[in-house]
Amino acid sequence: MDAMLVFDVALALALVGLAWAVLAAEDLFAAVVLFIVFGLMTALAWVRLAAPDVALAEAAIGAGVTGALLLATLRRIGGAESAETTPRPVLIGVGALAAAVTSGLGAAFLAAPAQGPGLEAAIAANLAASGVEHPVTAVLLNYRAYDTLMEVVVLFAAVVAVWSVAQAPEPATPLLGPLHAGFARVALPAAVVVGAYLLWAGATMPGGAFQGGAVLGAVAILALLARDYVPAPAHRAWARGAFLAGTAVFALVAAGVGFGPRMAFEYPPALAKPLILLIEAVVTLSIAATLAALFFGREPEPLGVEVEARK
Amino acid sequence: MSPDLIYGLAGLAVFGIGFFRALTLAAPLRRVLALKLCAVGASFLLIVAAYRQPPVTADAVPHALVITGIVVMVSAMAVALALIHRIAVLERERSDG
Amino acid sequence: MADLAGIDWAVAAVLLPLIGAMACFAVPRAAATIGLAAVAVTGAAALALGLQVAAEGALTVPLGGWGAPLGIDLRADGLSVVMLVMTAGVGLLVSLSALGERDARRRRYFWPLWLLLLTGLNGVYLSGDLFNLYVMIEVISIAAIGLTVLRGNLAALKAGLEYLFASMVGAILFLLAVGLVYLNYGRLDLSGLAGIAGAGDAVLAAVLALTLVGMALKTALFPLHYWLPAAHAGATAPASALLSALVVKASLYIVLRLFQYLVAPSEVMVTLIGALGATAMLWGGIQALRAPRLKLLVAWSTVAQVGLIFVAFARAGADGTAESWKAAALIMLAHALAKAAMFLAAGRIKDEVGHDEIARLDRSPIRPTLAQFTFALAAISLIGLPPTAGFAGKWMLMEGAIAAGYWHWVVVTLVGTLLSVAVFSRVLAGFLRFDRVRGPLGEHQGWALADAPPLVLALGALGLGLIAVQVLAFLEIGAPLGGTTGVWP
Amino acid sequence: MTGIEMLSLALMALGCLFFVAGTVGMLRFPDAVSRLHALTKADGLGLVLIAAGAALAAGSAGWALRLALICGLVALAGALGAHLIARLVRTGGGR
Repeated sequence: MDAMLVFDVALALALVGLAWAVLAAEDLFAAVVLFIVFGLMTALAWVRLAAPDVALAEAAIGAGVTGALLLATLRRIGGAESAETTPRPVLIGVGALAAAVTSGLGAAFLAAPAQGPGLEAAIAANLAASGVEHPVTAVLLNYRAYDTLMEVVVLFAAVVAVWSVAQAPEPATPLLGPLHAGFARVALPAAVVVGAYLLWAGATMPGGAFQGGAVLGAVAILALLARDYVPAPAHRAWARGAFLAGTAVFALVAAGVGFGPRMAFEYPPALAKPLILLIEAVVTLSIAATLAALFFGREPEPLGVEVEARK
Repeated sequence: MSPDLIYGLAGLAVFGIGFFRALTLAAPLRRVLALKLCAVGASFLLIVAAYRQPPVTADAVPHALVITGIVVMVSAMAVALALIHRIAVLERERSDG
Repeated sequence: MADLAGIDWAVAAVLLPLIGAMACFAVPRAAATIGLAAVAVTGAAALALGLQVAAEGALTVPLGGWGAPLGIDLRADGLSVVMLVMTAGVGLLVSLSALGERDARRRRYFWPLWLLLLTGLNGVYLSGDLFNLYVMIEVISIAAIGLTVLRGNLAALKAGLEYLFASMVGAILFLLAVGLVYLNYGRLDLSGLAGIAGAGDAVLAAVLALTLVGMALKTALFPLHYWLPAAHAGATAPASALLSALVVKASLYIVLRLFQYLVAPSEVMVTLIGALGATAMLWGGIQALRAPRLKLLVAWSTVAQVGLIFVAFARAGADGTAESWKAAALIMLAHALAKAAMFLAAGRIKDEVGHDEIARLDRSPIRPTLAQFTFALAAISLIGLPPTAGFAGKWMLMEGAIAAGYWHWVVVTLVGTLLSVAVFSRVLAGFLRFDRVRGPLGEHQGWALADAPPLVLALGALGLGLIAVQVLAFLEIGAPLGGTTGVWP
Repeated sequence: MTGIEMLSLALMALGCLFFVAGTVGMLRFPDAVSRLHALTKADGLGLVLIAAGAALAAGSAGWALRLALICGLVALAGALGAHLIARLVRTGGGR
């Protein structure tokens, strides 16, 4: 076990060092690349902390999709930065504040009971009634399904907000070359399989709608990059439907089961598993579509042309 | 010494670095990065709260909470990045005349 | 429990606006019709829930049938219902005034964003779980930022980005608080935590401090108010009304709930909150006095009013928190109505006159008289003259402070009141000096149908003062801090 | 420790060695193209060795198949990434 502790300490130090390096990097591109590395290292740390589901989600969404979003924005704004620098007294003051807050939190953390109380007993006792065998999936889609519905709503709200920030059409970017197109042709189907597998695996082992959705979202981002798919104004209705499907099915099922003696979100025992799988499948597709739309960053329509004409 | 202690402290340190930089960096894209690091650091606290010494399985509730947190964070970041992009476009238009 | 009609009104109050938001987004052409209908139906659900609570007392809905701490409970008591009904009423009137929007893009996105905001607000008011509160405030903040930048110009976008950053920091601090709670108690349901937590707990103090700072960022308590004036002044009129009247209240409500459930704040913390509130009142008042534009003045007045609400929290010290929250809730209610009316009226004045520079308002030949009258009515409530709801709240604040012997809060409140008199006199003087420029008679209409929603809101703020006793009695239904008979009769 | 376990451990250790060599190469080599050369060659082999070791340790055909799929995808993605970077270097956009 000691060897693993050495590894843990090294990884923990690497995390702290990387976090500092991300924010101290001169070049923004380098900062984003370091940030993606940081995300993957975080995922590794979470595997060590027996949280493989979260590690998958962090690697796929926290590092992968977020990294793609950051790089796309970096290219769009051309790396322009404000040249403002923070005056030294402010730097010292904020540094002292951050140090005080962090050490206060550290003291609170050290004083907290190690391996303290939790809900694992309650989860285990009710797992049979939840309809799925994997505890994290049971929490996400049954015990705390209300939170998960609202989390999908947050994604939906983000698309509405991003679309509402009207944007001019982007300057055309050069294609990435023949190798990229060839790669996309092989990788797309493979990644679709991986995404579907993660979704399917979620009922019994680490994986699930969010991880699967993120991989499928990455597929869509890849397709956008390779110009295998070009969003057109005519596709708007479909896109809207894809964003909404997850929230709509989830909300309707949640409310639909809530009549008579049952509460909202209280699936009938016999139907629990099929209903959860249905919700997960649709939510996966919605997450994929939403993440791709967030990457694309604007509504595919001639709204930008209007903006151009107005000035 | 156990993994939860090591990573808990590392997570708090990451939070501190992110917090400090989020309040002192001027470039918006860097502030987004700092805030994401801050959130990752805060998530460590929940992951550590779920950790149990190996033969015992970990508590799944904080895991689900952190997955939710990751999705919420990517949404907020996407909105921030869209705003940053739009601001850059408008500023370029203004300086071009 | 599912009630007689088989409909769970608490769940309906959250899911109806969500379904409305989806419908608005799916069918942009009919967004306004669907949106208005959804707001109205949501309001009906809130009223039905209110009747149920009035009849049966506070109710708990264990979602999924699991029950806390494994599942999430919705909880509706007097305070939740008052907030829900306030949100529905203000929301409906603001929605009516948003029907006049002519810009296609703004019209298309206003409705889904506003209904998502309503989903989040109702979710916060009904939530009985710490982490669920976190998710709900994120729904609120993303929708609110969408509304802030809806105008689409550079100033609004920059203000929106600053707001988003403040809001993200606030959310992360709240997430840390959630982590600390789970680390120590292994559960997140408010009612369960109320039993576990000891009073002198250092962890709880840290949790409370983190939440307080996080929520102060989101609600713009001095000195964390820096983002608010630009964001609220730069948005379109209906969006400003929603942001100032409703969004700010959600974070205040969370602070209030934590005081109720987790731990009563210590004397030091209460004094600190009051001191920050007092500074906010003074600073907001001074900045409002200096504001060149009408909407900016109204936005700064929100900073001052948030300060007043925090002073109300603090008015009777740590011993008096069992009473103080009701004064705070009443001022929140009064501010919601009056500020929505004021922002809408300011928007109407700007539309009619063509600008909102305070110094030049008296030189306009066009006089939107009804909007000016509405503005004056709202100002009376915000200043706190009888018989408005603002008066009832301030009266309760000062009575409590006097009863507890805390004369400094009385002095602070009076100074703040004088400042707001000065602030609004600046504007009202401009309205009254109408002989500076006289336009040809009949050229200005003086009123329009769009003046009706703000006028109703302002009259509501007036009328609410008359039923303040009933509102206070309702607030006590199922209140965790206990409904001891207080200074108010 | 059985023979298979020892073999799997040895394969993984060897793989780690290649990763270290690749990383040292990336840090020490003078220009972008030779760094790329060090990374892609050494890390590709390192990954295959570690995956082989893991497949032995997992001891089931299903998991071996999954690991093979991972190797294949990483090889593809690595080739593409190296190609893009090399192209960037040649067209003069390299940093």
